[in-house]
Amino acid sequence: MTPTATTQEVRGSLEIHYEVTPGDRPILLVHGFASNSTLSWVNTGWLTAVEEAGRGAITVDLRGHGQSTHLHDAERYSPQLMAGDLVVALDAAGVPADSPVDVIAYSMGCRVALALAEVAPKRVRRLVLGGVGTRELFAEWDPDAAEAFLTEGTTADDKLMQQTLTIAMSVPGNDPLALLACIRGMAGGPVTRAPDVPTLVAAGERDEVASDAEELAAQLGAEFVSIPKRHHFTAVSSRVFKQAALDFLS
Amino acid sequence: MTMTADTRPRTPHTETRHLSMQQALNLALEHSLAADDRTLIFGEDVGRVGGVFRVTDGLQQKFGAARVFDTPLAESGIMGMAVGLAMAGWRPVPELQFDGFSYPAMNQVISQMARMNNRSRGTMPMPITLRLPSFGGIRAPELHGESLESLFAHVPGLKVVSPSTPNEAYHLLRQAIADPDPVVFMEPKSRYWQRGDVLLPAPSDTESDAATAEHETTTPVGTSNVVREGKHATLISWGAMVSTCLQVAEYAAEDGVELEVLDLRWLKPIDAAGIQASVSKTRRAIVVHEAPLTAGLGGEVSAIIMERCFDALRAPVERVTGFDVPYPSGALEDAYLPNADRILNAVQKTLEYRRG
Amino acid sequence: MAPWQVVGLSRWPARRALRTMKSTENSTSRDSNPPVAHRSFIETNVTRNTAADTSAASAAAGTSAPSAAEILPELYRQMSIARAIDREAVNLQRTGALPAYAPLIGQEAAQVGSGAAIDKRYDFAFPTYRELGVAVAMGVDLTGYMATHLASWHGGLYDPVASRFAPIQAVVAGSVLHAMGWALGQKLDAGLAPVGRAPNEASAHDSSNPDANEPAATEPDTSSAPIGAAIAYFGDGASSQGDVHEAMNFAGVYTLPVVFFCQNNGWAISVPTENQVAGGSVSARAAGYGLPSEKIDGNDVAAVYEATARALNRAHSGGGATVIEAMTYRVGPHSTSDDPGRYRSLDEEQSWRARDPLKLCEKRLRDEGLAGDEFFTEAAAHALEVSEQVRAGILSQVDRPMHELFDFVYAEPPAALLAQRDRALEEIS
Amino acid sequence: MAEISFELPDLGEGLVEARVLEWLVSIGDMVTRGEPLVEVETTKSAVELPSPQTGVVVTFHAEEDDLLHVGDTLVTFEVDDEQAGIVGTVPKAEAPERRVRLQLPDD
Repeated sequence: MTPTATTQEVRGSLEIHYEVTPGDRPILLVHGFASNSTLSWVNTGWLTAVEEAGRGAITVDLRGHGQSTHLHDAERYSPQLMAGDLVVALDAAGVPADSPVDVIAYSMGCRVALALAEVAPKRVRRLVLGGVGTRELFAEWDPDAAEAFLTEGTTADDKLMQQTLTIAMSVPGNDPLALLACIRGMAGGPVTRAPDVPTLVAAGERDEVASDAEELAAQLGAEFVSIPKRHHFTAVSSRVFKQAALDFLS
Repeated sequence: MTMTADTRPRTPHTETRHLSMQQALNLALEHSLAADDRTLIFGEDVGRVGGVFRVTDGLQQKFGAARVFDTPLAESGIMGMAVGLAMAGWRPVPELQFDGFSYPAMNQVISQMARMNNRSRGTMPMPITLRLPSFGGIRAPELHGESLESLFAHVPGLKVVSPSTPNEAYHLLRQAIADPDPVVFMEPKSRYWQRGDVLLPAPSDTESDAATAEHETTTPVGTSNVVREGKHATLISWGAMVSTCLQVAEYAAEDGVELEVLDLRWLKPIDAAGIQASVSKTRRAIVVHEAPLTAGLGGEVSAIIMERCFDALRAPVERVTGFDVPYPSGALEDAYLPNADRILNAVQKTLEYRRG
Repeated sequence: MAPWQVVGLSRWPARRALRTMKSTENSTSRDSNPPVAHRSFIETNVTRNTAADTSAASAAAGTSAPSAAEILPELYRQMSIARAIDREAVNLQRTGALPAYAPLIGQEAAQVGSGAAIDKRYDFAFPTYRELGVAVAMGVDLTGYMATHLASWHGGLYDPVASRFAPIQAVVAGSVLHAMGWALGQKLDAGLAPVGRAPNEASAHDSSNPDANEPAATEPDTSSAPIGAAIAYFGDGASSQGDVHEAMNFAGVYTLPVVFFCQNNGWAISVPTENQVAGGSVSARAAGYGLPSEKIDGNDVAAVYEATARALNRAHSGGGATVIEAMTYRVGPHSTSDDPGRYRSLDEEQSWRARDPLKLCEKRLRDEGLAGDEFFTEAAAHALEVSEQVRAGILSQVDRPMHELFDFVYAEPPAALLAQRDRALEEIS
Repeated sequence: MAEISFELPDLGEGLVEARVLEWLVSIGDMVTRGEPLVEVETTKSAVELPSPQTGVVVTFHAEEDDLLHVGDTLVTFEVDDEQAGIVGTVPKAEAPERRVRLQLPDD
């Protein structure tokens, strides 16, 4: 079944895959590291929930992920570059430049969403950031250890990194070289500037990656909701997260 | 609805199970498939999903898709294929999903299946059992509640039978399948879920034809069954109407009137002797059927009674039937179907009748 | 225990669950007289949206029928209404108000698209029991239509002649031969013989002339009104019936103005199309009868509308019959008491949700700027309102009086039947 | 009424087990086939599973946080299997009401 609106927006040798679910005031959904639209937004029941709320949806596979091009050079990965991809996808999906969209992002996707609010503030109405804290994970990782693990499988001392990379490699279609380039390219200073759009931060109660999500919310002047009993990988599909996000955006 | 257990002498059986008619039919089909590997079951939705009434449930899984299989949606095709299979030495048990769907198959049923043995001078018998969910009572769409016994009974070469209880359903279906001639097996769909005691032959018998052959001697084709003894009048019916008549007999007993209830079972050949025996005793007769009055089987039964019991009769035969109208939609079913009051009225007419 | 085949979740293609209309609580005010829910809606709305008459006849009279693009918003509204009423009927069955119901969900485009192309001044539709969408598009009284599912009257309680929509047909392929016969009736009214070169000329069978039996194309007479066309609805299951083959052959021999519209929805209760249609295509068989055919995407309402209009125009101008096979999918069960879990996978059902006819139409409307958010919100609200009117109409239906058992059996009932009726009424009261 | 049970389905990519995160319906709910039923966590991600059956939920064979292997029984539905041939309704087995009385003749 081909999605209804695959497009190839060629930026250099880069193709960004996006899909549109028709509906009122479509919501832009941005997945996280080593994931893709299907894994993050379909299998978790998000598309069903968005439709139940009578809204449309636009899902984008970030560069290096899913069905978009798997670039291997690190300097082509940064929150701003990926935010540019989102703008291209919004235009291709026919979203008028003067009607801002609500955005829901998860984990690494949040940094892209924040960059979008910075790069193209007029395109963003409201922001929901899930599974993210003040810590910038990639900056804490030793890229060479990551490379060693990904290419030769040598165990890394950073257990959280190893666990994340193990899961990353179990997702079919993921390309280790692209993920490595993404880690290197995205590693950068933590984002502190508050977006001038209403924002909600949400994180699983047991999410180590986003353990200080509440503090991030404070820094951004955003609302905060904690998702009970969930950690980084299980918070995505939680009904509490969906309800909070969709209420915040309605 | 109280069901009296079958009182007739049965073949020596080893097991009684309390089953619904649908389950009894399912078991009869299973035992028939096991007893003779030339037996086939086919029709619309009978294989994979076990039939829209679940009568063939599980049989394809047990016996495979070469013995139990679905057909395209074409009734004439199904019956014509059955004739061809029988000519090739198979024992087909086709299902036409609903009574009203048999009309497109009438050409194959009447001009082919019913006559092939005759046309071939006995060299090509038609051991086909046409299973047909029949009669009304389930508020179904049009042409899903027809009573066609008089159409089929009028055709030379066909045998027609209808079971009124789960036990009858088991034994009559086994008997129909074992019969070398084409049998139209009219299942009263409004009674599919009615439960009753079924007397099952010994498991070992199911593999051999013994069970069926032995069964043959006790209740040969064409024998009726007195399901309730009585003396003031006889209610004659078949299929779904038998339990209605039993209920009427219970009501009558409250007024001191003892009604005999005769289940015809076979509508071709009709048990004229059985009718004669009962009506000669009670000297009054009421025939009850769902089919419309005019040219319904009630006419045939009345003629038999007139011919054989003329002098014994103390009143004309009454017929309580459907009206001469197309079978109605659900909302008007209860007004159409013979009910207790209409039958009781007819009984009272026979009781009050004085010769002019 | 039925295995739950959800295979390869990550490749699970179910991207867009059906837009589920919220059916609001039953409106408290119960209309005393059942509203004629829908008829007026069509007349006002169709004319409001499109200046040109939607009838295909205007094609024959010079002004072309509106293109699909012109009435696409209207087609979307009608599909939303069909879906809303369909959902309401399923709810009514669940609550016991209807004995059973055969949902059309998934086939809205095939039905509304073809129904909208019908010109009620000249044409006539021959439905089965699942053509609610055609009834919506043709402005049939929907409360009267639903009466068949309420089991109050087999054929429905609408006026078939006025609606140009034959009584509901419970027999599979039961009305395909009727459509062919009705079409011959139109041809004869146009002064043409069934088989023949020119109007009224005796078709002497000249055996010496080799092509004598070649049925010459009757010269289309476009000066006067078009020849009315019949459209016969049937499914992939019904295509196995002998009637369908006979009807197509007759239509070929007589060059009749009939459209054989097959909704190939993939299933006949539990039997998939591959076990029903030898050769895999109903439309391919048309060639065997010398008829043109089209196999179209039955979920693209515009494509359905245009293909049906083409076929009706050909019929109107004397060009004869056409077979259309609209490929669609029966998303719901065969009827409310059927359990698809026994014969097909959830994966297959959900994969078709990505081809939802309303979603596809919405996407095109938005992409071409033909409709925006307020249109869709209004369309959903209006669909809900119509479905609630139909619901109220159904719930206020009173059972047919007993004498109606007898009233319509004959046009001129014999005395014996009237006597039988009188006795029965007396005995029952 | 019949009970139909379903196992934890094959979740693809060789996944053999999952942990129940949250039931999205409660016992006694009438659920339609395709509606969200339960959230489970695999080693890879959280997944929302649709109901494979229309019917009333009668038993959860796993509580939240329980670990299940593919093929373990997960849920049981109660389904009205006394289907009246797809298109009708099962008649209620109650005795027909009666108004007419009988009177035996005196002779």
